[in-house]
Amino acid sequence: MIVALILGFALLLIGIYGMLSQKNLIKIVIGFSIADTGTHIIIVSIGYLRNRTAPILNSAVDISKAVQQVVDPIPSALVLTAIVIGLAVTALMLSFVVELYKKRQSLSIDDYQELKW
Amino acid sequence: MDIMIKILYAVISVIVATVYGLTLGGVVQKIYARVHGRFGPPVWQPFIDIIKTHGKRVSISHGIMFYLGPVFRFAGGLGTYLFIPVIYGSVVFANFSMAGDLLLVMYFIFFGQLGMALGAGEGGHPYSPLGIARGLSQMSTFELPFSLAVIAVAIQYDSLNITTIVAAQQGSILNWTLFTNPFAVIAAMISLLGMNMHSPFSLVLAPQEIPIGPPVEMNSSFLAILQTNRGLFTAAKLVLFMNLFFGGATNLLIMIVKTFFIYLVSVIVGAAFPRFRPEQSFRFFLKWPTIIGIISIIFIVYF
Amino acid sequence: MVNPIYIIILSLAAGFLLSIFDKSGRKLSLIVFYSVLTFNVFVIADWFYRFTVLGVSTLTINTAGFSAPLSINLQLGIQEAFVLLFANLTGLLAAIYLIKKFKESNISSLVLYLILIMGVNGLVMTRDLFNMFVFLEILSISTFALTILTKNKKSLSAGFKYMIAGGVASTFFLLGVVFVYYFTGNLNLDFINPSDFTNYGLIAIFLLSIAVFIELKPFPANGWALDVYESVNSGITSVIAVVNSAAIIFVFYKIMPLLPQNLLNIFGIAGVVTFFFSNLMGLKQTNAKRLLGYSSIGQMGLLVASIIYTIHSPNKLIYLIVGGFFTNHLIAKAGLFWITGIVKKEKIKDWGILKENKFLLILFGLLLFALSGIPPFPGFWAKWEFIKLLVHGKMFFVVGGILLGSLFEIVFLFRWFTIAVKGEVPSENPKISFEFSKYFSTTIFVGITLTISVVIMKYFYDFNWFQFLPLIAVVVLYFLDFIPSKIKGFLSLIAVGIYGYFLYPFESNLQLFFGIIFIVGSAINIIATLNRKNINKGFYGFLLMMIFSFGNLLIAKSYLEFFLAWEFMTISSFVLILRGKKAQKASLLYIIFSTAGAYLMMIGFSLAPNLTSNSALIIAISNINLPILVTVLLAIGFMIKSGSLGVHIWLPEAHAEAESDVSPFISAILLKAGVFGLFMVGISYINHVPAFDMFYWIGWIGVLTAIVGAFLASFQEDAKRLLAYSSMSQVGYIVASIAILSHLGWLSALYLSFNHMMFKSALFIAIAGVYYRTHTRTMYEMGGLIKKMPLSFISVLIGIIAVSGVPPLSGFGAKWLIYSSFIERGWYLQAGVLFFASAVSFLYLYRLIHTIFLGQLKYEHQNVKEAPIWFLIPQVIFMVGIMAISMYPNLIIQPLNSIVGNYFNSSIIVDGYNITSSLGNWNGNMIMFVTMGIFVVPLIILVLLNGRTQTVKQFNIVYAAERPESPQTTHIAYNMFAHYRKALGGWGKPRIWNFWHETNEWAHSLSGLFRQIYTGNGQTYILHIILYIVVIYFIMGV
Amino acid sequence: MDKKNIKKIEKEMKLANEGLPEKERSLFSDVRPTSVTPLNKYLEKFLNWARAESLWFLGFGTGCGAIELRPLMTSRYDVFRYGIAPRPTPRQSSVFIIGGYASMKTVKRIVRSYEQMQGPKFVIALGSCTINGGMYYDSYNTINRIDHYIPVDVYIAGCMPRPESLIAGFNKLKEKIKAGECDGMNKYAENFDWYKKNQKRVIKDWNMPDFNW
Repeated sequence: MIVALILGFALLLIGIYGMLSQKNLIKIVIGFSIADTGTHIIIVSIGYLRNRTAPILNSAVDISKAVQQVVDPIPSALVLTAIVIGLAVTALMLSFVVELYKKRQSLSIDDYQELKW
Repeated sequence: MDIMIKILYAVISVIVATVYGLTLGGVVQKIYARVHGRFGPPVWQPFIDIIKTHGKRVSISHGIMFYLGPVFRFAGGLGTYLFIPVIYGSVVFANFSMAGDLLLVMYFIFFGQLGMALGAGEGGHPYSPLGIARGLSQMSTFELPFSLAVIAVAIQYDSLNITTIVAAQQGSILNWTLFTNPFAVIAAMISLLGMNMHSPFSLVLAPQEIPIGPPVEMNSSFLAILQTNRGLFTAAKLVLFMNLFFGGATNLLIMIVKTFFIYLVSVIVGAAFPRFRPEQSFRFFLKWPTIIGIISIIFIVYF
Repeated sequence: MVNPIYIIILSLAAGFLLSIFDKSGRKLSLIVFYSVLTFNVFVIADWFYRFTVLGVSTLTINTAGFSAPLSINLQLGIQEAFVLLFANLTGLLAAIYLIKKFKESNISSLVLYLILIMGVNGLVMTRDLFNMFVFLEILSISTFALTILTKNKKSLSAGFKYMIAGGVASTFFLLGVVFVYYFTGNLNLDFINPSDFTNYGLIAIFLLSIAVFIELKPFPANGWALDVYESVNSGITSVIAVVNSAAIIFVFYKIMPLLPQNLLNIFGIAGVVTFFFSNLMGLKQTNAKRLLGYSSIGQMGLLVASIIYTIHSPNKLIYLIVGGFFTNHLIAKAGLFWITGIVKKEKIKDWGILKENKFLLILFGLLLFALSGIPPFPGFWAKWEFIKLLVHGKMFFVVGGILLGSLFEIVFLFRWFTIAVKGEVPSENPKISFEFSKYFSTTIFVGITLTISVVIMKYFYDFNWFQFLPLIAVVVLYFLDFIPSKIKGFLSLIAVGIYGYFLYPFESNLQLFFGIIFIVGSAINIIATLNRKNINKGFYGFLLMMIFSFGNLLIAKSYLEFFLAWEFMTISSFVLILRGKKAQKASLLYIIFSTAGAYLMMIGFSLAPNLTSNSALIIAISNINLPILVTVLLAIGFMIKSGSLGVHIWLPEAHAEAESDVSPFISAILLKAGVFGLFMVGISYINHVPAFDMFYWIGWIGVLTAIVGAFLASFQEDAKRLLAYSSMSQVGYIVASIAILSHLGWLSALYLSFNHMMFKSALFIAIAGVYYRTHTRTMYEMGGLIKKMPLSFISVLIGIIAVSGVPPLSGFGAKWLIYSSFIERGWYLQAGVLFFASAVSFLYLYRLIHTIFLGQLKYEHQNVKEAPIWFLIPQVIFMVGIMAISMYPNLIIQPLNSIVGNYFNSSIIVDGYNITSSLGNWNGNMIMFVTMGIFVVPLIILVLLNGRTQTVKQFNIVYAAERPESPQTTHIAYNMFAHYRKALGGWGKPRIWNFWHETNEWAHSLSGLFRQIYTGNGQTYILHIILYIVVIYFIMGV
Repeated sequence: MDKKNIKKIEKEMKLANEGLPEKERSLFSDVRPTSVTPLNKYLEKFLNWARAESLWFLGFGTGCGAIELRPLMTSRYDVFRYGIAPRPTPRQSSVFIIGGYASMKTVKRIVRSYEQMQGPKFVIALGSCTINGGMYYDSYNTINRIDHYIPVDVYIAGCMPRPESLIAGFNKLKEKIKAGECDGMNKYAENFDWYKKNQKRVIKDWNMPDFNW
């Protein structure tokens, strides 16, 4: 669980580092995606409780003792939503990149600086 | 009836002062000539000049303001004189001094200058405004030390009333401002050089530069009035200085003696120095006499 | 009564169904689209009505059949309703504004728009943190997508930057949400206990709040927002700047109870810093939309700061301050963005186009005034109360930051306004295309601002209708604007008369005195304006506004009323000055200096103790012991208005460039408002003399103003500038005399004020007549006009004699009083300097009358006529006035003596016409008669003794035996006192002007320096965000 | 001439001022000079005395003879003692000293200055050149007789006359003035057309009014 938390933070930082260091628009989007994934891992790891099962009420879980047997369901629920949203954002970003490329035939972020000051 | 007597006295007083002033002008011409090693014109020459200029058969005028300019000028001289009590204790020579105090006199000096400047301005001659610009500028600079000296006097006697100031200087000669506050007197006397417009401060008339400045278009009786005023106005200024700094006068003789010597200072300086350029003159007044004037105030306030 | 959840549901449903409707034509989908938006507005308006008027209690909506915290709950209270009403209304109007775009574009735009509105509604109402995240993302994604409604390269790249920045922020928000859950086990705002955030828990709340804060665009982590504002379609920008911002600021408000105090303080400071720097950087901006972006960001910072700093105040005050800033900023900003969309000019310098379209110009002006916090717009009240609050909390740095920032804002906003009114019409596309929808939205918003202004004034303050007479005048005359100018002029004259009648029973004679200067003086000056031809749109409205606010100054009963009248006066005079032909720069200078002064006064009034009596301020203040700081601040404010040395540089510009019949109002009357203010300060001061002798220094400033003004006047070539500097010099005398704080001093100040009103009005009107006939103000281009305009000449002659203080006219009385008072007080050196100033004044006075009226008449003026009768009437009235008080000085001295007698023991003896002080005496009547007598004597001599007098023409002069070449070369006028300037050497340099010029350059350079952090590179922006988070974290110091 | 006549002459006999361009005519006076008769014999005698005792001469050097004017004002000759003084403007001067030969160019200035002097005004012609042209009698550029152009009261012959001669000339002038014989002003006005004709004959570029007030 701690490992997952650390891994999540590491991914988050790597993602941000990628966003800051890469000039290629697509790579920046990838960086964002990595950071997003890192966040998701952090969320999941927070909800995780040792030796428990997934918070799905099926045959594997005794309904009356579900509270003791499953991990905290809320982070899992959150992460599902977050993944969907992250996906949407990433997709939108990529579509922007495509449009930008169509306009200027360049993927370097340095070529899109005309708005400044 | 009272007022008629008052006016009668004033007329006498003005005539005396004018005659005295014009004669003084003649005397000064004589002194100048002697300094140059000449005989010089007769003492009564100014009177003849005035009669002659009045005697011109024709004159030209440039307009109503030109016509009134000399009138303003002479009225300025008359007013300046009439608001000064000339002889301490004399009824005849008290003039209209009860109408105001020292400030009135100082500001009435401007009355004639402003009017003359307007009249000369309407003449349309380029030298007139040149001379006036010089004159006004110089006036503003010599008024500064003079006003400082006057303020020092006002502090000293705690009054702006000329009669009170003269009264305070009666008695011993040591009561004169000349001895009680010499700095004020020095500052004021340097200003007087500017006021009298002798060299080195003869910027306005400056015959060789801007012949002869403001009155260049003045002719015939206009000029005569200006000449008359010169006598009266000189007398008025000298009387004012005498009252403020030299103990005033209790009779006509003392007045004549004192004013003559006051005037002599200007004359001697005038005979000895060449003319300043305008900016030199302005700077001079704003520098040394002003400092002396400030010293005079400090002197009177703190010592 | 519709459950507000249907707003969300309906928006969502309509959003999904729109693409299906669109199959049967865009018309149907548009109808659905707009009806949904309208429905939203009506539902919320209904709720808002219930909350405010009917007093219904806050509504909580549970979803999924459970109550919180088990389910997500929504909450709709008065605050939510207020924000949502705004957001939805703006949404609707922005949609109407965009109708043409929506008709043409892909259906997805409509869908996205509805989703966006849905996101905003949800975001505001939800109480669940994660739900908040979801709505935030919905909002963000739809906004990102909408940015490409204008599909150009700029908006695309801006949208991309926006997206990655927003992405990073939402990542942190998500982390924050999760950690909040981790530490508190709860996600519902109503159930989270702030005390759970200990130690590491703080990280959770920090992440959450910093993410929201980043969305609020703090300086410097806000480059992405600027790019979006600049490039995206104006309609969408307005949505981003207003709807989104409103929602996010409300989110911030919602999570605020969770934040620890030190973090709140940091955010407060950060808000102020943002406000300050955004406005500073706005100085150098030339792009209209980006400028609005800077302003918008700044206002968000201010809004955040206001929320944070008012949190412990009573509700009513919060509503006034936060609500005021909120509505003011959002409405004005949306409206201005829309106008940029209508005008379609990127560069501010091209906005001269606006003057062709008066209606749009009025909308623009109103919105701009609203944004600058000018009464009666909500921003003014909010700022007033906010500053008061901060000052009471002793947060002077915050106050300084806010006011300095506001000043920068005034600079660029009013620069923009002056360009719009006076700038050049650009050669390309010099027409503004008309689109009804766009005008409609903008007009509605302007209407709403005005309504809110009225609501605020009605519900938060109990103002008398009299206080709003200035505004009423503008409105009434706006509707009467079709009437010819002359009739309006007469009506104004009558209005001023009636106003004076109602004003008349004053509580003190000092008020009566200033009432005469303000009202009677104005009324006489109005006569000169009757010369105007045609219709003169807008002139009399603002003129009346100015005159009424003068009057209201007198009877103001509280600091606020006084300040209100002061602001009305400032803004109306600003507009009047701006009407001048080349008044762009002049009016800008004026408004900047006036505003700076007003801000100082604002601080001063905030610090001042409460009034204890219900009399007019000028009376009530005598019982008030003003702290020295207040006295200094107020005095500086008033001295700016009266053009004292150092802060005078607005004065010559404003006087010279204003229309020539407006200048007398500015010089003769407006400057006296500052004098009135100084009297007010003085009245408090003399009753409670503090340890620091402030008035000693004011005295010196006044004296130096007099001398410097006189010198500057002497070196002018422009007649009106000369008179302006002369006014400065004369007011310097007045200020110095007030500073004496003695009976004689105040007597002379009042006497000179009255005198100055008369002679300066007469002089300015005379020059106005000359200008009217010769069409030039440059003096050396005139000359010899005495033959053509004798009456004007006489008027100027009497005027200059009165100015110069030469007996026998009234000016001498002033000089006599002043010198007597100075010597009596013991200010000897000051008296000497004043005497010097008065001698120097002859220079400019002679120059004025000589170069215009004497000397050589020019060829082109051979046929000029006397000034029109309307100019002559007021001159004659003032002449008669001057002559009357010259001849019978006790007409004025007697009443003034009794006025000043209320404050000091009388130090003069008035015996008939003779006035005696402790130093000397002055008998104006006698001087007059003696002067008349001695004037007549030489005149008679001259008439009798002079030979035949031939009046000759102008070229009949001695010219060294030559004839003059041309009038131009014969007229000595240009640079008349060159030798004096030479003599002054280094003292003649315009150091103060240089100082302000340098200050201006420095501010703009700093602006240019700071804004370079916005490199335009998306990565830099992310770096800013990351660094910002880190820095704030360290400052918080967990 | 009585007042009525003067008014009549002034009204009817305006000067044409043809030498001036159209737009400049309004800048110059077009009034014709008239002669002035003294009011009273005794008063006139007194005034003549004053005029004689206060001779202000115009300090214009119109020819080589001007060099002889300077010594007059020095300590050696000191004309001031006779009430004689230089004056820098014609408006205030009563004596015009023609300093020797007068070229065509100078005549124009002489005429202008003379006309600008206020009457009674006197002219002293200095040197032979003013009488008959002297050594320039056949010069294409010099006039021979100054009294064809302005009335002259006293001639001082010589080439050049010494300052002593000048003083003698002044004394002669004084005598004549006191005797009431110097009436150049009226002479000029009465024979105005003749003088003008002569002047215009030699002065080709006549760009001033016909009478310079």
